Amino acid sequence: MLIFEHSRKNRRNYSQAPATRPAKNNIPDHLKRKSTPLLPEVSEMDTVRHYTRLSQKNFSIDTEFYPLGSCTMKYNPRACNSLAMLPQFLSRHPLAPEDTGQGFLACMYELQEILKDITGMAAVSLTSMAGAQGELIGITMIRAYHEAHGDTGRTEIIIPDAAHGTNPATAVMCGYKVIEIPTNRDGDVDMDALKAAVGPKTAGLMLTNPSTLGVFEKKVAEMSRIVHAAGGLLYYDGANLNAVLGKVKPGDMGFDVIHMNLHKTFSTPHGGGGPGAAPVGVAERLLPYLPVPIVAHEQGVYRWLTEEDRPQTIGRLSAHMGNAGVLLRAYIYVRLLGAEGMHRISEYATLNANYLMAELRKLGFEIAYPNRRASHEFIVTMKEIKDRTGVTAMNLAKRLLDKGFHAPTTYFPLLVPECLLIEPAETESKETLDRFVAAMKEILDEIATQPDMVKAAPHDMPLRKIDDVKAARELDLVWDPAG
Amino acid sequence: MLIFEHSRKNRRNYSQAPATRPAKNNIPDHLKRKSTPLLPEVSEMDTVRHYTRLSQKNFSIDTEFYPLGSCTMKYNPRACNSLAMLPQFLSRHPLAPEDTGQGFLACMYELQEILKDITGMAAVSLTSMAGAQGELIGITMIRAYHEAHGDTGRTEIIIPDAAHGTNPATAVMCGYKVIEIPTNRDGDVDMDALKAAVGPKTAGLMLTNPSTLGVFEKKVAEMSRIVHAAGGLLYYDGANLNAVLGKVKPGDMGFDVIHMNLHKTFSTPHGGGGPGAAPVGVAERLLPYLPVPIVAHEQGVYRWLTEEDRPQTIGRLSAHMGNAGVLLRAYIYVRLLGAEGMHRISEYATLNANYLMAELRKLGFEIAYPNRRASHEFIVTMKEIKDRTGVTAMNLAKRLLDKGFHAPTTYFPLLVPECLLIEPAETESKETLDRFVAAMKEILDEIATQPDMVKAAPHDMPLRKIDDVKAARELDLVWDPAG
Amino acid sequence: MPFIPHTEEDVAEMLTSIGARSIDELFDEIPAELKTGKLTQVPPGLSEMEISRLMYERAQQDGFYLSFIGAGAYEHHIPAAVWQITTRGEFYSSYTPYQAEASQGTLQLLYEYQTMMASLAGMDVSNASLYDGASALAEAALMAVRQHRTSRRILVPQTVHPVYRSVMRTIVRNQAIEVVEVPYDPATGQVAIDKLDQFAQEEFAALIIPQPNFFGVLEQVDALTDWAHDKQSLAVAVVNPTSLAMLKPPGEWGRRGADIAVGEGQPLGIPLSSGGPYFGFMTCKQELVRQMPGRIIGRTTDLEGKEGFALTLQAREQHIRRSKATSNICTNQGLMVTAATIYMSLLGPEGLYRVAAHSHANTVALVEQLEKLPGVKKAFHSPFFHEAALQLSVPADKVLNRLKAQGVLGGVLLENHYPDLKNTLLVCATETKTAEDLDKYTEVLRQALAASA
Amino acid sequence: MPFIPHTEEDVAEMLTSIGARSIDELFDEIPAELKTGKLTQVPPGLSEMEISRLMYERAQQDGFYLSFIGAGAYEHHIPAAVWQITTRGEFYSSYTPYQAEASQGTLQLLYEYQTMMASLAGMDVSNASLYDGASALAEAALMAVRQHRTSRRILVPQTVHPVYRSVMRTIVRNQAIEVVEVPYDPATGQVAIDKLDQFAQEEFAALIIPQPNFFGVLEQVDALTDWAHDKQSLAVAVVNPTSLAMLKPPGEWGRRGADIAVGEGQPLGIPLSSGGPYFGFMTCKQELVRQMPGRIIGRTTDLEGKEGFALTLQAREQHIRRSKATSNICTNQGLMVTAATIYMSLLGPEGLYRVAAHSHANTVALVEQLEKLPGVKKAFHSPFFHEAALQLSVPADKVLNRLKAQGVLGGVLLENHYPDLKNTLLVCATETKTAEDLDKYTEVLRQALAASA
Repeated sequence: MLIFEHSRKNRRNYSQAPATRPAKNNIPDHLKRKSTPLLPEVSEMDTVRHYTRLSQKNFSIDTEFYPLGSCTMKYNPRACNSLAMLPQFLSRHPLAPEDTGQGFLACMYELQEILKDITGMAAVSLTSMAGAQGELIGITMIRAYHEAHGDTGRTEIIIPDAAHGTNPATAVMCGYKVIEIPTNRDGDVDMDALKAAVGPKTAGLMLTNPSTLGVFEKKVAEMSRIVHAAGGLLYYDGANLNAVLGKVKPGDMGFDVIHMNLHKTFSTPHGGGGPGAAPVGVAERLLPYLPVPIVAHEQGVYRWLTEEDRPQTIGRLSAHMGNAGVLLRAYIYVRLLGAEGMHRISEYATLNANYLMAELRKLGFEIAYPNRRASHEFIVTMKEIKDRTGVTAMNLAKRLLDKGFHAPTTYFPLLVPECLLIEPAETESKETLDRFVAAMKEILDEIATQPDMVKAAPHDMPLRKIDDVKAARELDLVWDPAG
Repeated sequence: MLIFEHSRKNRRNYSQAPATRPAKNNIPDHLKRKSTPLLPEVSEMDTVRHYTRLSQKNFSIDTEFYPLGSCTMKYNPRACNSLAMLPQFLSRHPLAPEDTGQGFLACMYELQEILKDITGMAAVSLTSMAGAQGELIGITMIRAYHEAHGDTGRTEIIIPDAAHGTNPATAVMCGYKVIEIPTNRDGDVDMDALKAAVGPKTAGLMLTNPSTLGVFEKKVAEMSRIVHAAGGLLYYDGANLNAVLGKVKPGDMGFDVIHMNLHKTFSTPHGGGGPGAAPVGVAERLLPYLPVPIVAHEQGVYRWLTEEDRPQTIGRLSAHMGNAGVLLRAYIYVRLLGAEGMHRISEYATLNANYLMAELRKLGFEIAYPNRRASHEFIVTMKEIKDRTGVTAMNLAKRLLDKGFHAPTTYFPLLVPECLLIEPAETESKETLDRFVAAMKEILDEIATQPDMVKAAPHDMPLRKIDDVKAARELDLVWDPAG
Repeated sequence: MPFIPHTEEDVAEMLTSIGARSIDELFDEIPAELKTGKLTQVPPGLSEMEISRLMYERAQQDGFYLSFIGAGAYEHHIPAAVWQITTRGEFYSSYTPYQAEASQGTLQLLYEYQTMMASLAGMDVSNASLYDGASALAEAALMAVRQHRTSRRILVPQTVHPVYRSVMRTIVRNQAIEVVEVPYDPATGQVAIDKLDQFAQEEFAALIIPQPNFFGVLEQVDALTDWAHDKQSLAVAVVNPTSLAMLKPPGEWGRRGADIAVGEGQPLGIPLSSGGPYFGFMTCKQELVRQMPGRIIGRTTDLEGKEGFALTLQAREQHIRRSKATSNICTNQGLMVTAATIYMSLLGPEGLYRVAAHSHANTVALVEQLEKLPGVKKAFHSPFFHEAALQLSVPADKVLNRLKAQGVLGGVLLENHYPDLKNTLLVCATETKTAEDLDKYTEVLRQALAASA
Repeated sequence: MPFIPHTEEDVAEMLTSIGARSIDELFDEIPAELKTGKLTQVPPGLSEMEISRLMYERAQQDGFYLSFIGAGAYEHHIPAAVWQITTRGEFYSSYTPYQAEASQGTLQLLYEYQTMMASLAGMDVSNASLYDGASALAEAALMAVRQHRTSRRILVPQTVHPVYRSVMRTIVRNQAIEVVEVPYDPATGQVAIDKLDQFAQEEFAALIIPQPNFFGVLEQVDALTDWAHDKQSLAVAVVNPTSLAMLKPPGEWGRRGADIAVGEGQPLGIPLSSGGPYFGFMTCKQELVRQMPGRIIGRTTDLEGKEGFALTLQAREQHIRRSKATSNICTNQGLMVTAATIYMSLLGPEGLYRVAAHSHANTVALVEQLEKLPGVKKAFHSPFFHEAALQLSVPADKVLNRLKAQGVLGGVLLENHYPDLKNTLLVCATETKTAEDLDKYTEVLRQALAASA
C-alpha cells in the first residue's frame, strides 16, 4: 500500500507544523500556487507505521550478510551515527562564521591529515560527495594540469576493461575519449596493450588496484613509469582501498591523484544508495588545482581555504563543503580504529576473502582467477554451471536471498561470464562465512536436483522475481491518483 | 538462535570497553570472582544484527493496530522520546544538587500541577513507577489515614469483581482482607451488595470508572456517599482515565486517592512491558501522607520536599523519584496536546470504541453490555459462538494475529465468558478500524466454513501456537550451555 | 488535531453508524452534575517545534558537570548501539508479551536477559525485572517472609543504602513485617559483627547483605551468609551488577550461597536520567522460583516443535491469582532490560570486567591522591569497590559548593543519612574518569579546602 | 579488535583452509618495494567512550546561536520522527536497491518520493536524487545541452546562487559548454530584462530561472519561461522546495511550463549540518526522462502479478552504458531522500504550506521592523519569499561581529559575491523564529548600529 493510499483529504497533523496560517502574505497573486501538491495527508502514527514497515522489507547490514563485491559492505558503527548527529553539529549553518565552528573544523582538518597519510598524497580535499564525483574532480584536475602546461593535445584517457562504469563515463563527462585496454588471463592489465595505447594523446590512465577482478595489479610501478614517460598522469580509483589499507599507499605506487570512497573503506553508511563521500588526494604536482574549500590550520585557528587562497583551483563541486556529516562519521571511525586498526581492516578483509574463496573452491565452484590471491574480493564464474544446467549467476543470487543472504555482485566485471563478485569485508565472523558456504552448498545441491526451482527464485521473499522489463517498458515513475 | 549461540570464546569488542585491564586492583583475593559469567562474546555488529532481527519479530504500535482493552495502546509521539533523551537530561545524576537541575525540576513541577487539575485532586506525587505501585501507595495512605485517626478496626477493602487483578493483590499486600462485590446485568456495581458489604471494618473501596466492562459507573456519587458514610475512603484506579479525560474529574466524583497510568493515558511507551509511571493524586485529607519526594516551587526556585517537610508521609517508594524519564515524556505529551487536546483524547477514544462496537454488532458479534454506551472500550463475548462451533475467544485472537492485527484482551474481565475486551484508542483512523472490522468479518466467515483452521491459528506468524503448558511444566528459565 | 487522524467526514460517518448525533452524546451516561471537567492549569497545546525549543532550553539550563557522585546510581559509558536499538519502535512501542506468537522478539530477549543476570549473580534463575533496586529489595524481604513461614522479621545492616531501607520499610510495614537494623562498625564501615551477634538467639526470616555496601566498602559476605544460614534465615544479597564482574557472586557466598540476590540494574547501560527509569533485578535459587514476584519467561516449543518463548509461572501473578498472587506487580521495566541485555552483549564478560576494574582502579587512585591533601582522610579502613567515604577537616557542604562553582560535583554528604559521619563525602570515580579528571578534582578540592580553612 | 570478530582460533583455522602460514602471506603478490605503508599521522585508536567525550567537547565548543542565515541552506523544524525512522538500520545500513526483491522498502519509498517531488514541482517525473542543489543545476545544464543538440551555451542570471554558478562552471567547462551570465537589475534585484533582451538573437540551450532568487526576490518566472521557449531554449527552474507550497510551481510557469526543475532538497527535513549531506532534486517533463541522470524507480509487478518496485531506465546509467552513459553519477543521496519523504508525509500539503507561509511572514515582519531602524534600508523593491537584502549605513562586517557576540548570527554579506552590494546583509527568518526572536534581532542590531555609527 502506498502512503498516498493512506491519505484522506483534510486530515491534519498540526503538531508538526505551525497551528494556523499566518496573517501576513505579500506574495503577488500571479506568483501564488493554486493547485495542491500531491503530498499525503496521514497522521504521524500512520507515517511512522508505514515507513517502519517499509524499512522491514529491506535487507541491510544490520540484518543480513552482504557479500557484495566492490561495495565493501561492512558494519557501520552506531557511535559514528550518534556522535555525528550531536545537536550542535546538526544545527550549525554552513555559512556560520568560522569561529563558531572550530570544533567541527578541527575534525575536518584532522581527517584531511589522516587521509593524506593513509594515501601517501601531498594534499586532500574533502569536497567530493561520491566516488563518481571524486573521479570527475580527479580527471578535471588532470585536464587543468595539462592545460596549465600548454599541453592541449592530450585527448585520451586509458582505462582497463575491468574498470567500474564510472571510469569511462567520467572521462567522457570531462570531454575525453576513452581508450579501453584488455586484461590478460591472470587478471592483470595487458602491458603490451598499455604500451601500444600510450602516446602524445594520453592525458592519463585510470586504474583500480586491487582491481575489480579481485587481484593486485603487480606491475603497477611499471605502468606508472610507462604512463608518466608518455606525459600522462595516473588516477587511482580508491574503490578497493579497503584491501590494502595500511599496507601500500597509492602515492607510493606512483599515482598522481586518488579518490577514496568513505562509504566503503571508512564505513560510512550506504543509506540505501547514498550519501557517499569521496575525498580526493593529489601528489605535489596537482596540488594547485585541488577543489576548494579546504581546511587550513593557522596560528591555532581553523579556516577555509577558498579561491582567493588557491587561484588555480578547478573550483567548487558543491554548494558548501560536500557531505560534511558523512565526513564526520568517517573521522569518528578512523579515530575509533586508529593506526593499528587501519592495518587490521585490510588484513582481515583479505583473510575473509581468501578463506571464502578456498571454501567455495572446495565445494566445486569455479574461481575466475584460480592462481591468484584474492584481495578483499574474488570472482566465481557460473559459466560451466549455466552451460550444463541453465542456472545463471542471477538465479543463484536470487536463491541466496531466500536463504537470508544478500546476493553477491552479479555480472560485473563484464569480462567474466556469469560472474559473482564476492566481498565479505572484515567485520563478518567465520561463523557467518561458514553459514554462507553452507547455503552455497545447499544451492549447488538444489541445482543438481531441482534446477527449475532455483531458476524460479526467489521463493521466500515478500515478492517473487520482479519484472524489470515491464518496469522499463511501461514506465510508471509517479503515482497517479486517478489510477 | 540465542545470542549465546553466536558467542565464541575470547572474542573481544574493545571499542565498547577500556582497551586494557588496569594495573591497580585492591580487591582482597577471597572476595574476587573466579568464574566467568555467561555473557556472550559477540561482535558489535552481531549484537546489533541479533537484536535488530529480534525486534522485527514483535508486534508494536509502530507497526500494527493493537485493540488491547484496558491497555490504551495509543501512538507514542516520537518527540516525547527524543526530547526526554536530550544529553543533559540523561546525564543528570539524581543526587546532583537541585540548582543544577532547575530545568528538569520545572518540568516535574508543572506536570504535578497539570495532573492535579486533570484529576481534581489537592496534590500529586510523581514517585510511583507503575499502576500497581500507585495502588500500593494509595492503599498504604488509606491505612496511614485510618491509623492516624486511631481507627484501627478497619481491615477490609471492597473491590468489584470486574476489577483488575492488581486491586485485590494490592489490598492483600497492604494487609487487608478483600471483599469482592458483584456486578449487575447492566455492568454496574450491585448497589445492594455494596451496601451490605460496607461497615465499621471497611477501610475503603477500590473502583475503576469507567469500569473494565467498558461502561461508566453511573451511581459513583452514591457509592461515594455510602462508603464515606461508613467511614471508608474511595480509591480511583485510573486505568481507564483516558475515557473521561477533560470530561469528569475523579476528585469531582468523590474519590480520595487516585493513580493514573501515564503509560496508558499519557502515552508513554509500553516498552514491551514497562517502564510505566503512575502518579498518585490525593484529596486534602490524605495530603499529609503523600509519598516523597514532591517538587515544590518557592521564590522562583524548585526543590524537593522530603520527609522533613512532610513528617506524616508514608515514605519513599523508589530510590530517587521514580521513573523520571517516563515523567518527562508524559510532560512533553501533555504540553503538545494542551488543554484542548485532553478533551479530544476522551472524545475520539470514545467515538472509536462506539463505532467499532456498532460495526461489530452489525456483523453479528454479541456485545456483552448491549444497552450501554461503550466508554473507550467494550466487550464482545464469544460464548454463543464457542458453544456452537467450539471456536474460542483465544482462537479468534490468534487468528487476528495472522491478519496483521494484535489480539484484543482475552478472558478479562473474568465475569464475562469467552470475552474480548476491545479498546481502539483515539489515535487510530477510521480506515484502520474498518480494516479491522473486515478482518473480523473474514474470521466469522472462516468460523462458519473452516472452524478447525481457526482453532489451529496462528498460521502465518513466525511460530505456530506456543505450548505454554510445557513452558510451565518443564521450566527452562535460563540457557544452559551444556544443552 | 495532533495524533488524532479523524476528518470531519470520518466523524460524521462514524456517528451515523453509531446512531448518535454528536460525540458529546456518547458521554450521556455520565451524570451531568459530574461533568465539571474544566481544565484551568493545563496550558494550550504547543507545536512540536515549540516544545522542542522549550525542552532544549531546559536541558541547556541543567548543563553538564564533571560528576563524582555515586551512592546508588553510577555514570558508565553507554555504547551508542544500546539505545539506538532499544528505541526501535518494535521494542519501544510494543506491549507486554502476553500474545507470545506476536512477541517473540521481546520474549527471547528477556530469556537471554534472565540467563545473563542469573549467571552474573551466580544464581539459578532470574525474573524479567522489577521497578528498581530499592523496591526489589523490599520484594525480596516479602519473599523471604513467605518462604520462611515462621518469622516476620528482617535483619538489615545500616550499611545497606539508606533509601533502600526506607523503601523497604514503607512496603513491608503494611504486612506487619518488622525491620531490625544492625549498626556499622565506625572503624571498618562494615556490618558490626559484634552487634550482629547480639541477634544470634532471635529468629529472622532473612539477613540482608550488601556488597559493596553503601559506603563502597566490601563486606565479609561469606561470614555473613553463613551466619544467616546457621540460624535458618535466608541470605538476601543486594549487589551492584558491575561489581559482579570482579567480585565473588552471591551464589558463591559462604558454604551455600545467598538465597536471593537483588540490586539496581542501572549501571548496565541505563542513563542516570535524574533517577529513572532504572530497573531492579532479582535472582534466586531454583527452589524459590515460585515465590518470586514479577514476570518470568520460559523457553518452550510451538505446536510444531519449533523453539519459542512465553511468559510462564503466571499462576503466581495478580492477573490470574488476584488476591492470592505472590505480589501485585504487573508492569516491570521491560525497555530498560532491553537496554541492559544489549549492553551486556556488547561488553561481554571481559568488557564488563574492565569497566568494573577501571572503576575500582580510578577510585583507588582518586582516594590515594586526595588522601595526600591536608585535611582529607579516609573514613574507613577497609577495601572498597568504586566508592569511598572521605572525611574533611572543614565544613563539607561549603566545599561541595565551591567544587560545583568549578563544574565539579564532588560527591554526596553522608551526614544526611548518618548523623555521626560529619563532613564526610562519598565519592565515586567510574571508568568514565580520566587521569586528568582525577587531577582536576584533586586540584579544585585543594583550592576549596584552602579557601575554607 | 574493534569491529573485527575473529578469535585466534578462527584465524588459525582459516589460514589452514587457505593453505597459508600467516595473514601477511596473503599479501605476497604486492611487490615488496611498494609496502611502505607506515602510518605516522593516524593517532592510536580510541575507545567509544573516549571518542564520545572528544566529540561532545567539540560540539560544545561550537555551541548554539540564534541564526538568521539562509543563502541556500535553511533552518526548519524537523519532526523527531523523521530521523528516528531514517536511521533505522534497515534504511541506514542498506545498499543501493539493485536486488529489488530484497529492497522493496527503499524502492517503494523512493517511488513515493518521486511522486511527491514531481507533484510539488508541478512536473511529470522525478529522479531519486542527485548530490545537492548546485550539482543538480550543473546536471540540468548538461541535460539541456544534450536535449537541445545545437547549442552548447547556457544563459544564467546573476540572481542564481553564486556558488551554484561556480559549481556549474566547474562541471560543464570540461565539455566545452559556455556559461553566459545575465546581470541583475540593481533596483529590483531581479534579472535585468533589458540585459537579457540583448541576447535575444543568440542561441542558447537553456535559460536558468531561479525562484526565489539568491536575494530572496521573486522573479517574473512566466515571462522568463516564455522568453526561453520563444527562442527554442529550455527553461530550467532552480527552486526552493519549501516555497513550492506557496508559489506557482515550475510546471505551470508561462505558457508551457519549465522543462526541468531542480533545487536543493535540504529544507525538506535535512539538518543544516555545516553543509551536508543534503540532496539535489531533479524533475522534468516526461519527454526528457531518458536524458535525466541518476537513479529512477519504476512501479511494476513480480512474476505473480503482485505490485513491486525496481530501478528502471538503467540503460542510461554508467554501470550499464559505461562511456555512453547519460552521466557518470552512481551514488545518490538515498538516506536524505528517505528523510525528506518522511518529512513531506508528516507535514502534508497544508503543513508544508504553513511552514512556507510562516517563513515568509516572519521575514516580512523582520524586514518591516528592521527598516524602521535608522541606517537600515531594503536593497531591492520587489516581493520576496523568506529572505531579503538589507543595506546598512555602516560597515556590515563589524555589525555582524557585534551581533555574534550577542549570540545572533545576523545573515551573510552579499559583498563577497556581489562587489556592488556594499554593506548589504542577506537575512532570513524561517518558521522557527518567534516574535521574541525578531525583537531580539531588532534590538541587537539597533545597538550594533549605534555602536558602529
